[in-house]
Amino acid sequence: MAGLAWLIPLLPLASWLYIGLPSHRASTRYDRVGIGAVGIAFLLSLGVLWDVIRGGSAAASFTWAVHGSTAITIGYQVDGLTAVMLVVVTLVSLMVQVYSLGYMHGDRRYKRYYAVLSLFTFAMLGLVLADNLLLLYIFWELVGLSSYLLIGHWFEDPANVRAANKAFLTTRAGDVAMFIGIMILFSQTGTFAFGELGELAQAGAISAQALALGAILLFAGAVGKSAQFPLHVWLPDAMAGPTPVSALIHAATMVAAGVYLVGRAYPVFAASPEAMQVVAWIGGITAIFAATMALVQADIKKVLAYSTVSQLGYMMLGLGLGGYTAGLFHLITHAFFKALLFLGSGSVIHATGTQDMHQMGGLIRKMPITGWTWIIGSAALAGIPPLAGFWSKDEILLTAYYANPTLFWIGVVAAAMTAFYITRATWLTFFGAPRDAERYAQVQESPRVMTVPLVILAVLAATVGFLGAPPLGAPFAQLVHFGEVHHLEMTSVVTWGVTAAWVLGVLVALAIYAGGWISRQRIISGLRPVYTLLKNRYYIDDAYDYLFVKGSIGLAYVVGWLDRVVVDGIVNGVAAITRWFADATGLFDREVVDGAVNGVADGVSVGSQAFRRLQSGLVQSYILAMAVTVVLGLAIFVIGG
Amino acid sequence: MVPLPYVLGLAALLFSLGLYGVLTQRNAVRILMAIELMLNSVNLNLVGFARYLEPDRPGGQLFAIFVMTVAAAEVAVALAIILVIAHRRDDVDIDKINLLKW
Amino acid sequence: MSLDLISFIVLGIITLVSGYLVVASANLMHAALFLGLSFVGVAGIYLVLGAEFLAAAQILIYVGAITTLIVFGIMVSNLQDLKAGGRGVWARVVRNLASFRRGLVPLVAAAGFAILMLVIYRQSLWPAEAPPASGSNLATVGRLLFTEYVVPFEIASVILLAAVLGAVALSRRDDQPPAGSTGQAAPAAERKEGR
Amino acid sequence: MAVTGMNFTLLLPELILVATGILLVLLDLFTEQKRVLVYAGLAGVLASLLALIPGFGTTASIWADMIQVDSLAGFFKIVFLAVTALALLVSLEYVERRQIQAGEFYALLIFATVGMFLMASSLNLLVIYLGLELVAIASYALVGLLKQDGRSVEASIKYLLVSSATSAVFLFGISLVYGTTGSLALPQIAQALAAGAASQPVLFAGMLFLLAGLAFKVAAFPFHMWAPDTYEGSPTPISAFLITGAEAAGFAALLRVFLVGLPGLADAWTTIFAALSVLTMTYGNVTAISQTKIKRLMAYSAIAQAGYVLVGLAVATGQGTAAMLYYLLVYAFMTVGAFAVIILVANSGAGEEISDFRGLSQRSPFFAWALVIYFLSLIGIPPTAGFFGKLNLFSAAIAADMTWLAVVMVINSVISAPYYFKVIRTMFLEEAAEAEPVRAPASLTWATAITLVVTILLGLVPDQVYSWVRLVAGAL
Repeated sequence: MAGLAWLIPLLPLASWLYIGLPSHRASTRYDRVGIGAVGIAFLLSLGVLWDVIRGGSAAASFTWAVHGSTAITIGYQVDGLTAVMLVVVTLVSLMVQVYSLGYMHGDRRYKRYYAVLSLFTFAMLGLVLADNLLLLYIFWELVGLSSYLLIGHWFEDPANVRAANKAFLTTRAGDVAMFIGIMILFSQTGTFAFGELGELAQAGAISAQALALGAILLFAGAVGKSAQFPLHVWLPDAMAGPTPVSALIHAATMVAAGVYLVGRAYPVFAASPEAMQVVAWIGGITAIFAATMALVQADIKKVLAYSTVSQLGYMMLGLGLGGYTAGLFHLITHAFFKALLFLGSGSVIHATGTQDMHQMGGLIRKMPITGWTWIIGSAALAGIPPLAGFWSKDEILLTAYYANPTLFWIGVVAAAMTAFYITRATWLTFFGAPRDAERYAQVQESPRVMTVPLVILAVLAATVGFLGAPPLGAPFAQLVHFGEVHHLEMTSVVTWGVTAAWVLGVLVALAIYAGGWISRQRIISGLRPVYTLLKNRYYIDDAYDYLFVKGSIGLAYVVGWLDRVVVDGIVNGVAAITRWFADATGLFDREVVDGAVNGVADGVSVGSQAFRRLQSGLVQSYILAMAVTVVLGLAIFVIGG
Repeated sequence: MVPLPYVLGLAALLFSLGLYGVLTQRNAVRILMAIELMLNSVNLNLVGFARYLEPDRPGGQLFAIFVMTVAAAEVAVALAIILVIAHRRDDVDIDKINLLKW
Repeated sequence: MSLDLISFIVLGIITLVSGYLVVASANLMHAALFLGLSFVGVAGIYLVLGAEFLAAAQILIYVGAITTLIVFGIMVSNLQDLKAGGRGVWARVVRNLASFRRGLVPLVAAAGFAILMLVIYRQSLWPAEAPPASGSNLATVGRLLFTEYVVPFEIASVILLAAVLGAVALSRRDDQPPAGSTGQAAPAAERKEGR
Repeated sequence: MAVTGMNFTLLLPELILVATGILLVLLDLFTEQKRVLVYAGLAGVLASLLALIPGFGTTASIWADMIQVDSLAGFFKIVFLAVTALALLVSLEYVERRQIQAGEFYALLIFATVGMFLMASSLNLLVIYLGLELVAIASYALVGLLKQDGRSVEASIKYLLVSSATSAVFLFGISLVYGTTGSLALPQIAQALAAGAASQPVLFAGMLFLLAGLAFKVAAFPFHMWAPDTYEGSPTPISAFLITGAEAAGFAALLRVFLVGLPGLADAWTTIFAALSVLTMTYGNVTAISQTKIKRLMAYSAIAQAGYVLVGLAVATGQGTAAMLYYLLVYAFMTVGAFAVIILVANSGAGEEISDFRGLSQRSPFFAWALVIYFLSLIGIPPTAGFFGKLNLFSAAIAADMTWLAVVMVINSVISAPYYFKVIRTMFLEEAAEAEPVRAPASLTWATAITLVVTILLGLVPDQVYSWVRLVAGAL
């Protein structure tokens, strides 16, 4: 079965060609083609995984081009990591495509949407299967291109086109560095293949500087793709795309490609302590930095976007500190629960027509399936045992505890924030009173095609963590490991630290947002029946009436004041600090990162305008430029001897 | 016999005269004439060299013949284009021919 | 000073002065005639250098064909010279120098070219004596043209064919000029007739 | 006195082309169906291609050493014939729509091809010069054939004036080289250089002028300024033809003159070529960013691409030459392909602004995606052919210890991405003014399909072709 792995990406490719290329009649069967292709691919992937678990593997390559004395080969390889990734990618893609049947129903560019989804799936699968850097780079660019097309899917709004451009150009900046890194490694070793590169790097055949430089430049590509600090700016904007796309590309697969790259090229990184340090610190900084920003978002997708950035940071943190299995395991679990959360948010957005959580609330009553699957997903994200996120995050923090205490504590704080913001989002969306009655009235549960994927993903988010659970022998680690399978002893510091983090986060969030429970509207509506009763039953109760009415208003007033000053005060106090931090970082984003990007772009375009003006249209100026050049050349020669 | 550097010097002067004309004249026809001056200077070079290098198999002279032929062909096409321009407008001021720029 | 040298100097001066007048004369037709004179001067120099065949070709092709073609072109298209006024060479030179594009920079480029080439020639070694030529130049060149240089000769014929084709294609009036062009062409024609 | 090496068989490809050209002129007189001319032209190109077979693998100097038959010539002839065939294909519809005089148009196109042949297949400066002029004279007319359009005529006169002036400089260079080495044949020139002529200062001047003349042909900075105007003004198929064919011919001549004739001065010219290369690619890419017309954008893109190819001359190694050849081959196909799409859009009634490509992805997905692939190839994104072209040049630069040049190349390919993507964005993310699907004539579809297949194949299986160009470069 593993020998058939090369077939897996070809199915979505065929689907893309079928849907995308000819301008054939308006039929709506495209969706079935796409779903069918990825469905078969998923089954094949399961077979491959089964094969690999039983000890199978496959690799094949052929010579692509002979280059002087070195031959460039391309091919595919199937090992544990590949097999798992194949299953994850095809499964999430399948879920998203099914889900899109409902979500994108009636879209103007429905056909194109499915075409590009197929293209993306093909590219992502190719990326996973590639056995060398060059081939990986090809698919790397291709996923970038399809992401670009999907973010800009609704290009009627110029903001979406801007977001698409921003995503493309920002990641491209990383890609350039990555390409140079690939070339450095290539010029040092004469090969692109991961296997040979890894062996040569481990054997010390590459000079330390070149290795560190190559690995760090390679990592720069991952920084762009995985939205790591400081190239994370594109991912929140990328939420402009359709939500299922966000689930597939900007949560589960493409953004994880950076992590996958580090995992795939791990022997190279592991041979360079400097590069590992860079990976770890970038990951740690990103994890906490993005988490703080997630605290204050009102847009439900933005919360998830920053959360994704933060979680990707976790993975990098794990990898950089030597926790190969831990980092990649978090990649897998995160793919499931974050895809679930995104699809859940999509379901909510689909139902309410807004992304602003302050206009939601209480939705769980109307959308029970969406609500409960969301809760499972958010619990997994928060790291509540025994759900998926708990096991993988635990592993990472355990690694960090032994390797780098500073980063460990950063990780713990970020974990607390994670629990806080996801609880907040959950509360604002699904609990409490509906804040926009008009919307709430129209809300209904999403159709079956949308809820079934949610349920499937929820089951996975709940259970997939056991694959990495030490008590069960951590089967994942048996499959995906670097060097020997090694096991870190659990210590009480980590156990308690992690537990305290999520408990604290959830409780604080509940304390603040469940504070809305005793907010003004709640009391008015709670007391109004009594008031009505009294008014109708006892004519004499004008006094009470007055008292209650005035009293309730007065009480409401007091409570309102309390709400505003005290509760809000606490909230604001906490929020102000985080917001200040977020603002400061946001400012950094806008002014420094964007500024630098724009500055370069502006510089180039000013130069472009200036150069353009040289072309005056006057033919003699052209001849003059040539004559002056030639005469100058002569003069230099004569003067220089 | 004329010393070779004299011939070369004359050719260089003639060439720079032609170049100056090409760079400064506004009338397309006159630019064309200046180009012919440059080509003549090249031919002077070639003939001069041929005389000193290989008087019995003067490759330079033959080259010069071909330069003349090509020049004639070029002038024919150039005048045809200039006529088309002159037909559209009164003059062939090269400064006014600048629709294409930037 | 040998007779050769004297004739070379005289012919050189004729060539240069008439070459200068091609650039500087006020009247386009005069410029064309000076061009012819310059060509004749060059033909004379060819004779001095013992290139009889080339001298004949120069007269035939350059003076006979090219200059005539240019003069004919000027007359047919009724081209006027662009130099407004034409009050003396120096006035124009001064005015031209004031313009950047047509002023000092081209002058420096052109003069720089000549000066640098002369410097380079001085630094190089040249044969002092020309080997004596044997036999008739006319016969040598004629024979070479049809033996060793037969391929270039044929290529030249293709070039001429292409040039004729091109010139014909460009100057042939279309029977039905497309609608867009008449609007622009008509006023020009009217202006010409009015003059 | 007989001519040594009279060999008609090896000259047959050229002879067939000349005959085809004349035949086209005659045919034009007798038929109203101008399509016939294209078919006849294609037949002639095919015949010429077949006539190349006897000369394959042989190296011979024929016709008194005026014509050189070797694998380099063979390689370039195949490129030129491919470009000509594609140019004929994409012209078919264009010429009919714009009422261009078909007989002259096609005949001149064939004659220009003959000129390119001569530039690539001679070791004699005289023949190289004549080839260059044949290309030039045919091109002046071709560029100006859209007579009702003022821009076409303007492009023509500008091209002519700049080209003639440069020709004069080139000739001046030839005369100086001839004067110092006593020969017009490149091998003899190289011998004279090796024997000590290289120390003559005047030879350096000659080299500089030769370089200027040919740098003009390949539109290298600052000899490029004619190119955007000419390519914008000419009939679009001619832009494609000149941008690929004439430029490749210029590079063929550069390779012959500098690698065969002037290796003795390599120290000087490699430096110059490296500088030209950097300036050319940077200028082309930066200026392309602010263009709004598609043909002008392609012109600046062509300038930038010429800059990449010059890297091969700057390193002056066999590997560099092979990389150049590969790139030129790839470049010819992807560029003609891109122009086929441009012609399609222009023929569909829209103009030649970039904004006219709006919504092409809906109006004609096949052509839109084809253009995407050509552009990805031009940027150098794998797995397209352009990637391998760039990779070859890149490794040639690294192998020659010119890493800085390689880095400049990579940076440039980054700068180039935005302007290609501007077009892609226009096609995919902007709504078309009219939703009407674009009707594509068969000739354009064929041209696009062929170039597309080659662009992808040369990226997927570059090896056979690359080992071939290695061989060709070795024969130089």
